[in-house]
Amino acid sequence: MRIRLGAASGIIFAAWLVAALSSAQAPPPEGVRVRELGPIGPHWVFLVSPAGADSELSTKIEIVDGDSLQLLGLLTGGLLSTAALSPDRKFIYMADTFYSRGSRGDRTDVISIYDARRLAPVHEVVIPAKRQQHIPPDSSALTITPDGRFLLVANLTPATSVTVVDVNSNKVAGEIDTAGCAGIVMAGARRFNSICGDGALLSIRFDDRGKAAASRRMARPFFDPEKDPVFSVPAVIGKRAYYASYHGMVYPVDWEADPPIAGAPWPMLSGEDRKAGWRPGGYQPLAAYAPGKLIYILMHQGGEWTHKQAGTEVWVYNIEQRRRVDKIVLPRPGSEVYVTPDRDPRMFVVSLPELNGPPSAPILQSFSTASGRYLGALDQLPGFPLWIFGPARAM
Amino acid sequence: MRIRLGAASGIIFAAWLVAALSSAQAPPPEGVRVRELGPIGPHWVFLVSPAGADSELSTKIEIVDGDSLQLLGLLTGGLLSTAALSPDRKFIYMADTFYSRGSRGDRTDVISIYDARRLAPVHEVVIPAKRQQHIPPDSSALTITPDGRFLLVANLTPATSVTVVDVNSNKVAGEIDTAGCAGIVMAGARRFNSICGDGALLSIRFDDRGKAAASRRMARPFFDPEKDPVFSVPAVIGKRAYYASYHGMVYPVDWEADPPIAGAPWPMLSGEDRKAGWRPGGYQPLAAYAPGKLIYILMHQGGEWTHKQAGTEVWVYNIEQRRRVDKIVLPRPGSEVYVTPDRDPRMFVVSLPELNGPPSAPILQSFSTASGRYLGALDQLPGFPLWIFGPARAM
Amino acid sequence: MDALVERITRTVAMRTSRRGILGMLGRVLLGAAVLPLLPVDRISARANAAAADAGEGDPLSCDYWRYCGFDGSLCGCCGGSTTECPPGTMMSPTSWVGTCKHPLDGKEYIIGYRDCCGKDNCGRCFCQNNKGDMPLYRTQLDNGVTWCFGTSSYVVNCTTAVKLGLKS
Amino acid sequence: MDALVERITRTVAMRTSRRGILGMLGRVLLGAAVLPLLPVDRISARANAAAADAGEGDPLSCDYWRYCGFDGSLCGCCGGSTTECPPGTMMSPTSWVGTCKHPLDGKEYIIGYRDCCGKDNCGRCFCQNNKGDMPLYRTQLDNGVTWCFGTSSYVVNCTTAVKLGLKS
Repeated sequence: MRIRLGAASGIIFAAWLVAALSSAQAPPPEGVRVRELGPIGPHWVFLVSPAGADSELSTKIEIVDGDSLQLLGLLTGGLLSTAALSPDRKFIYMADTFYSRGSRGDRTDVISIYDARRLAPVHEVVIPAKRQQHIPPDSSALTITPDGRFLLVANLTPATSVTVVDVNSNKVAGEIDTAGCAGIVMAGARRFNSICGDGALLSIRFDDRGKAAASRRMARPFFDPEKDPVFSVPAVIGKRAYYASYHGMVYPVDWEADPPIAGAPWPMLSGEDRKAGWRPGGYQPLAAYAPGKLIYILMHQGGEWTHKQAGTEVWVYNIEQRRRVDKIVLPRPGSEVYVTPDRDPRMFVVSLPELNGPPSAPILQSFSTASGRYLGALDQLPGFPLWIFGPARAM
Repeated sequence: MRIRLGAASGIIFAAWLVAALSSAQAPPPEGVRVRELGPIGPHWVFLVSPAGADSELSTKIEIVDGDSLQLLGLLTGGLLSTAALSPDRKFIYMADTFYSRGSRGDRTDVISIYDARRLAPVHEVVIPAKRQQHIPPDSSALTITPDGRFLLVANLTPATSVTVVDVNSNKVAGEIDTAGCAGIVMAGARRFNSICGDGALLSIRFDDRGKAAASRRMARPFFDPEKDPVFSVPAVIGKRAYYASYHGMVYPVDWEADPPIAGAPWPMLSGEDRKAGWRPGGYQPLAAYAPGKLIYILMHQGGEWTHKQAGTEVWVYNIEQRRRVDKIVLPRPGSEVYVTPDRDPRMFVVSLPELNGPPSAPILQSFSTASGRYLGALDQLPGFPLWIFGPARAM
Repeated sequence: MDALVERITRTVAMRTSRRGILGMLGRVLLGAAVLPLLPVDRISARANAAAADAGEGDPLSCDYWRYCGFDGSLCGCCGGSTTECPPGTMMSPTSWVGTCKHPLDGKEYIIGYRDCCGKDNCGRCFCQNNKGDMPLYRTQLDNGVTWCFGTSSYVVNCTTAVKLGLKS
Repeated sequence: MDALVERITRTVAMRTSRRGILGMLGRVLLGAAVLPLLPVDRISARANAAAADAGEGDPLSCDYWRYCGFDGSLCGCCGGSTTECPPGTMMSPTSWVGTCKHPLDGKEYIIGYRDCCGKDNCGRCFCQNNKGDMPLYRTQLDNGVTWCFGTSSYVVNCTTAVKLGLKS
């Protein structure tokens, strides 16, 4: 009772305070305001920093104009949040987890919906409190349907499932069991694929009530997780998806077939590359540039199980010619690579401090993909950004 | 309704999961357990890190055995939390602020009561959501009465008041208006003093219902805030309190008088010291060692308004002789100093990274107060500890 | 409420700092009408900010003249500017104040350090200068206070430095 | 529940890694009785931990043999030890697993990396080795998963490295 009264009088007091202090301090002669953003540009990138050095309670989404290399603003969420953009770029979605007492107490999972210009929360959908907690975050943990109607949220308990959120009604529509398979990568208007532990893909169609309508599994695995695991998230180009593996193979998959059909794998590494110890690695080692039929991959020299090591170079492959067409040497080794989808694309690479090196702040490096030229960097990135994303398609 | 059902089935599932996964993973042959602590030792210190480089949502209390210089454990709380020990050392209190959505949403302020051996929460008292938010934290924002019955919590809205929490019943007893004066420093069983803006002290007696019973203000200021402001928290030794000032004066106050009576100020700096630019500074520049009638103060060379600059030396004064009796040169400049209250005291100094220097982690340095000898350090302190405290008296 | 108003009034009455900071502030108050703080005309705000910065040094440097009493992350590095909060934060109507000398006209200005609240700290361009900083018993001068009074969250994202007026 | 059990069983059935990690784990499972994990006799736990570490290297170094698949803060730097959680945290009954070679007997051991949950990250002695680390489709081998299943908070304070058994 005390507290209720306190809260109520607090509101009155706060209102009074604003008035009192506004007058007490006087409106300054200068124009002061809260900035708003323009529409999301083709070279804007979103950096997701799920945890800082000191706390893991507050994920940051850093919005950067990749042309001016300026930080435009932040969204700050909860524990190991993920994010996605609405296809019309008007909203930014975050999947958040909060505990009522910071690191303990009651857990609440929500989809927080932000207006992309004001970066202010406009809606919230409470979802079942079992969303997947994973470092690094990636695009396969929160995905939006191409029409922008449904958000798909990955759950891990450690059983896997997907919560379907209807963004029209801001309600949870349903939950889809993914039979132990992991990740959500869209393969149609109401269809996504997940990778299973044996190396097969599971294709799930769902309906507008958020229920699984059909579920088909590849007859045979498209890669052998025992011999050559693939990185989780493929580069999707046209009707195909391309997975990169720890040992430097590309595994193409006919993505539109249901279930998907494995293509013929091909190597990224020559015998000489292999001898020199070149290998893909990083937290987000693979990027696609669909208009050019190109994939970009972070490469380093190292032994087995160095699949999270930062790349010193980015190698570029034409997926139709199945050959390397370019190589960009990075000024500073990078852990994540992203290429914008527009006709004048930029390549962005996040460099994290070395694990056992001197402390330093992460930086975002920008490159012209046409020339491979280094265009500059944004330094002092907050936290440890482990994932870059941007508008899915050029608009 | 969906969510309620989800939460309920979640609990059942969690219980099942523990059983299932315990058997699935097998109890390891090694003894695994969660550690418990022994009783709080005379050289234990508590470091309060209100904010890290990346987030301010999660204050850390780092518990360190000052003899072995080992981190014994952590408490992690909310936004700019403060802390206090029960006089019997059985409980650790934190005053926490949480928002329902991390950095926004509904605010809840609580006293979190932890068992000092298990570092586990045992009680919680929700308090009015207006506790003072200040960096650095210090002992004057959360204070316990000498009998351990009442916790006093500083509020700032920006009007000042004190919430009185009865630790016997775990309830809020009342609220005391401090008439614009700030800070809570105990001066009796049910009496505390606050400093007012004009440099006078306000003495407040309160009753067991948490109501102010009497309030008396010094007739005249004991220092002139316009000419020589004092640091907020005095060194209390016997019946007197000693305030240190920006310009290096000591202002003694007869603490047990009600209202307190100003003593005769005396300088810490000789003419030569002053010429060389010596000046007190830091986040916690002053420590007391009551058994020896000594105060310890962090000193640096710098100009006016360098009162938060780290000290390169600790100067030690005998407050009865009013003269410097020792000088300890710090291996690394320090921002906070604390001396244990036992008969074999240690001096602890926290060194933070330099503001514009190369990034590094804070360290805790330990010294013998008898010899001034450097005994070692604990490195890699989590976050940015801005306040050290320990058991108030030797037991 | 009456007691509260009286208390604030009393606090204001004590503000006669030797540097004239709050004496001046009092004068600014008296001269100012009670206007809504937001929204301001956006185009003119931009123009103002640009004009105000001309020849005054680099607002992204901690040495910039307005930051003499600063403590926090510069909003200019966080999606705002010296006088603007980043998108999605709330500019506090309250602030601590400092008195800083303009590098060109040599005059002393009262600067209000307004926190932008409601998002976790930006962490970039951390800057701490302590000119005029006083302990909590001089609340209005304490740069360690979270100055988010009047907003709905006391989590500080970054801090601005707004000219409040000339020190007489 | 049946569907769930079936799903877990299916996942376990797939675990026949070329390094034998999970094949081995299967064997460990079969041989083990279902015992409560806590409390363990404390004195013997200490004794065990001390004996286990004798001559095996420095458990506070990221190079320590058990940490070949480690990812996180070493609990030994945070108030716990290689097999003990710091006070006030909860040891997860679940973990990702790795296979590490003992430096003295040259044998391969299955190691369970059990997270200590419920307090914000300790941040000291961060260590990442990725031997055997696989993406999420091999959940049990993914060191990026928050392995706090079965505890009441998914906030990780630090990580232990518990011997689960010998790889045959």
